[in-house]
Amino acid sequence: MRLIEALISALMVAGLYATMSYGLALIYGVMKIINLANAGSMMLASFATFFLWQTFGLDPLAAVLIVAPLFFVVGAVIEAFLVRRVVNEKPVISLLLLFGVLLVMQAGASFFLGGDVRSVRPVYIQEVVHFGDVTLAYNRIFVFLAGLIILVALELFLRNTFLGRAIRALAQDRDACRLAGIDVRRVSMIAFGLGTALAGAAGALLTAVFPFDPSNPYGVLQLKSFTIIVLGGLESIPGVAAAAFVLAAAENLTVTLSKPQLENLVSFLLLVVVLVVMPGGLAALIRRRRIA
Amino acid sequence: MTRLLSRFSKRALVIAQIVIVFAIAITIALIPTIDERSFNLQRIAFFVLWYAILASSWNIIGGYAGQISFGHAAFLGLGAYVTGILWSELHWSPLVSLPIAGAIAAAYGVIVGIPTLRLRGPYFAIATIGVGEATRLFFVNFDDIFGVTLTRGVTGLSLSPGREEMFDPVNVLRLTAVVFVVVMLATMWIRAGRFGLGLFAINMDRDAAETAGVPTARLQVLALAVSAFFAASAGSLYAARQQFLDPASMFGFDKSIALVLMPVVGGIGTVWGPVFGAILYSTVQDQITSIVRNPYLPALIYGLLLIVIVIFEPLGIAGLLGRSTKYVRMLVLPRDGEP
Amino acid sequence: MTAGEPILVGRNVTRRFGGLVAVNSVDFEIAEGEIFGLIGPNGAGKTTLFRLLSGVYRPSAGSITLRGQELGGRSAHAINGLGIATTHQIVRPFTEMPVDKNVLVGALYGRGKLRGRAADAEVDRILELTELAPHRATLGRSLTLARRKRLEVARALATRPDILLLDEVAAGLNPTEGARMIQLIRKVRDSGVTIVMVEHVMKAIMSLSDRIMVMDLGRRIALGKPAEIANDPAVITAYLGQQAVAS
Amino acid sequence: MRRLFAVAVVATFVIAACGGGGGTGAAPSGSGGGAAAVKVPDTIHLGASLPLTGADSTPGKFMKDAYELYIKQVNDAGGLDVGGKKVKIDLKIEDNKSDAATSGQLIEKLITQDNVDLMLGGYNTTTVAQEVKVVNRYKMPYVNGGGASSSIYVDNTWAVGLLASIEKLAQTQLDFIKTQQDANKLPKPLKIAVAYENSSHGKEFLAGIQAGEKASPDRFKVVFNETFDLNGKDYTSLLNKVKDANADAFMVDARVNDYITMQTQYKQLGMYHPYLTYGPRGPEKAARDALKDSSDYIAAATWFDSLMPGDNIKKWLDLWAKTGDSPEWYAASGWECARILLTAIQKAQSIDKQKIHDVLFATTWDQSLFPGGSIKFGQTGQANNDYVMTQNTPGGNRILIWPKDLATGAATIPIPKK
Repeated sequence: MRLIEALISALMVAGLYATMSYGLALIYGVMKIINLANAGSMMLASFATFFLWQTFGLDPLAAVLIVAPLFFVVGAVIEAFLVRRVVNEKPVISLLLLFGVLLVMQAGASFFLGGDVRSVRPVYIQEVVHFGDVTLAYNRIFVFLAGLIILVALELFLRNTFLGRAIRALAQDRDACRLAGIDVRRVSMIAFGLGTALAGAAGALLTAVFPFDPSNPYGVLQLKSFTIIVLGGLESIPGVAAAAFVLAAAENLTVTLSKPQLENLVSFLLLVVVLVVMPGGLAALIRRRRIA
Repeated sequence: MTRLLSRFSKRALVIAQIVIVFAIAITIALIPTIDERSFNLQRIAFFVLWYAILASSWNIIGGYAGQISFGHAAFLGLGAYVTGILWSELHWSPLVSLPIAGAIAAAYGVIVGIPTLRLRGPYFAIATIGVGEATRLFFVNFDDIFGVTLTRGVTGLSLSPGREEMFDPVNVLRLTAVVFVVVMLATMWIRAGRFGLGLFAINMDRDAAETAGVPTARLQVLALAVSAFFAASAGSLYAARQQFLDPASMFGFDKSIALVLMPVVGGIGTVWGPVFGAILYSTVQDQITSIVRNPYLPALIYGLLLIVIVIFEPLGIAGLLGRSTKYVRMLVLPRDGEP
Repeated sequence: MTAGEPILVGRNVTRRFGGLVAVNSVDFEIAEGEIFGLIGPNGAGKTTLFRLLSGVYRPSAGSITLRGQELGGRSAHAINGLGIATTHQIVRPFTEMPVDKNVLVGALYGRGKLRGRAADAEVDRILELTELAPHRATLGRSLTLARRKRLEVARALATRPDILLLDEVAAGLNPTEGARMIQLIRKVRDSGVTIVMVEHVMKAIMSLSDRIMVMDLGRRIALGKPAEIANDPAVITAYLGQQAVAS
Repeated sequence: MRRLFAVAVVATFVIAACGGGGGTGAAPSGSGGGAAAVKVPDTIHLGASLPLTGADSTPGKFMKDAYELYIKQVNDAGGLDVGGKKVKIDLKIEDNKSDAATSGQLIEKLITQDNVDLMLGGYNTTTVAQEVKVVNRYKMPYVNGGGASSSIYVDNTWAVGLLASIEKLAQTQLDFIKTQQDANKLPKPLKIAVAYENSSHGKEFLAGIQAGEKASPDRFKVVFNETFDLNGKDYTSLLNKVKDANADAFMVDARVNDYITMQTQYKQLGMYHPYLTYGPRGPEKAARDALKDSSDYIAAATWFDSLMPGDNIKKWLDLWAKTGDSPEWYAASGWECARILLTAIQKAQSIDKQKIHDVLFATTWDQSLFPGGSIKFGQTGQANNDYVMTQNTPGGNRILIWPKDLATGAATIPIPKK
């Protein structure tokens, strides 16, 4: 019985894990850049949501609709003024640049807002619902549903809109797009903006479930999202969602079956193993099996 | 004619660098003898040398081979804990356990390096974050996993020095000066030699290096092992001086960040870059809180500095100095494959 | 040129990528000291065969042996250790390194296992041979295309190979540079190195090669002296299509 | 080139030898030490390293306010009379961001660069343990009210600590439970599930409970014990295991933030235990505001509580009310540290480190806010005062439930099942 409980609670947190990873997958797909500043955008979004909740009593789930567009602009600005200058340098250069942006975001938040722990307590924080003897809190269910809605919206956007198809084309072959007359700079900016907006959405959703401060839990969550995008491969958004569930399930099973303190140790080891064993992720593994 | 001149000036360059290294080490080693009460100067001098050792060791894999490691605190912490445990369990002096700690860390570098160094650029960097954090959590839970009481987990390992000479901070400072000289000579020797040239070739184009006969996998793993050895020696020195280790501090991600910042801000891939970065970092880290109350200012400064450097001057402080006179440039910005 | 002993032998060499058969059981024997040309229309499998020779790919079937020793599945530097050096179709100099250091990498890590003065002497010799001596201090990234191509050859030569694989080394060069490259290749061959070259520049391959192998759709359709190849109907069809032969 | 490096390496070991030779410099003994009788300066400089940011920022801020309030009170009254003259007190506080290694370096900087005369303590076991190492090396008297684990005071001579050990905290709670068992409000034997933070604090909490179990196996039976990471975010899986253990009592040792997260998820999972405690955590205002009624009936054992009787406590509460902060135990602990250190200076009539050290260990510090009204530092430097226990009551209040003579109301045990 305990296993079902663990898997259900994994499903709930997978919504959050997936949302924070879509942005990374999108940005890496299009610009072949690992956006280390993703954790910083999530953190700033959490603080923005906290501000909206504290002053206007706005519920975090509603705040997503304000925070996400705001961070689209933040992402676009970062791409236009910083990332664009180093995009054709060695990938390590852009990694260091975005690492600098992350440091500025974290230190800036602590410098101006102070480093202590905050938590948003939505009105339904204590409400629970029972399925048999599995109890589920409302806030976790809402975060999961929000994650699902974002998954569907993102998939529709990428499939059915011009911009979405341009982004997917750019992911396949940047030069071919340039030849086909796509304004690569504009689409890159939009892709980076969209990726940061997704990180913002995840940051807002996170406040409904966990307490936070400028460095916790964003560093750990960022590492988990690396595992997810590598595991899920970069081509398919549903692949990322599936990988998010796999990671959440692995963590919960570790805690249930063995010692709780080993949860993060397992996810970090998983990161290294996944990177080394299948650099292309599940999708590449499947493709490779078809070729050989 | 030019080749003769270049050979002569090259030799002079090498001698100049060696003399500078010894000058720094000897002056610092003699501080306690000159003024016994100069505890503050000794404290500052230790941390400058200590950070320089760490930054130079990171530079071997991050600067020369171009494989950026975000988890180098794993080797620093490993070195500290090996020295700490060998002292508290077997009463081996840090002087004895320093090379052992280095060897263990080098072995750990090989075990970790073989799978991860196959990865390219950003993927290697991410894998090292995973390795760094996994090592920290491994040491936090070490006692529980193996059912022993060696590291004492989050509480921290406290070393009672007793009458061991090597725990006297003055001796630690001198040992640090010696290790600093060894590390600087080693990095210069590597950079000027066959090993360094191979690493630079890998840094520039791994596939082209491979076809030119360079065993890229073996060289990278060796570079990581050497880098791990020196980083661990810094860990041993820290254990000898502070006599208290806790996983959060020794393996913390902020330490790994510092290890990336110093060489990049100082001048990645150059011999003196990491030293410049270490001097800047240790002074900002130590003195800034006396000027500005807010403790997050250093991190803010480093973040901004990193952005500015990556965009405007990829060779950091060394690059800036290099723009001055020709001789400074020769000293500070040697060509690849020269000290 | 008396044909020496066969040094590089291919027995029904095949390579598949999923369903596509890029190289379809090709046989060949390359003699020591020979210049062996490899030509064919685009998509004929020349590049794949070249990569099989340089060890980048492992044959799906058949075998390639160097003096009887199987080549398959070694790392590139191990292949270099056996005595096969290659240049890249798209030039890949070490951009931030000066020319002499680029060549020094080959000298230090090549089969010669040269050190110190001996390595420097070898570098000087090769720089003279490839007419790069005046540019020894220039960084890789600031060389002209022709000089970069010669740097590729120089770096490969520095590893003291028995066989030098040249991948379209004359491509993109103007006539004078092309002529100097042909002269260089001849000098290299005269120094005792077997040459295998893939080339589209007909003037280069026709004037240099002792023998030429022509491939089309992954198969070997002709092998012989340049003169024989030029009149071989199968070759003309492959290049110019059916109708030309009839008229 | 090779020869050059060989020569250089040989030279390295030469400097090591000559450097090493003169190595037996006198062990650093701080700027005071065995010098002639130390003259009394116009201003006495104190130093402290506190977690003003990071995980322990709340207790850090309270301690800073307590130190500064006491010192301000002394300075306003004209300062300390030491050696026949009135001396002002100055306190320099560094922020260690809740990091032990940083704190160790800041303490050393306060001693060697800022030349502080005496030292006030930090907060959290690991940080205090690191600070104690440094102050012992520099022979610097150090009074702390933030580290309770007995492991801090191993090989210690120069540091003293107000907080009794965590084993005693667990022991106090078990003594209270015995009275509830005798009044058959709790079953005998009591099945206990223990969740403890991954620190020495947590391990000693478990050790105290297990010692109690061994002492009276008929009364206590630990049916489940597991540790969890600090700054945890999701305890649902751990709590599900606790649910499986179906114990009568759930005893946790955690920091304030983890207590808030775990108790929220405890209620979300609809869990219930007749006896529930989070060790020293429970009545903190920040937690009560966040958890509201879901923190009712939680029992806690702390080193101090504002409900305790005593006129010096009343006086302190009035003074403390001016800061606008709630009277948490770490505020009282900070105040006591400053009071004891400054009174020691007055008693010793000097800032000579050895004299201050002797006074600190010799004196019984009465008029104390802590239970029993007085503090005596043991041979290792750690005090051994009793704990008081409180229980949260609905409406955000709480009552004192232990020791019996201080109780301000009857404990509601077992906790009502809502």
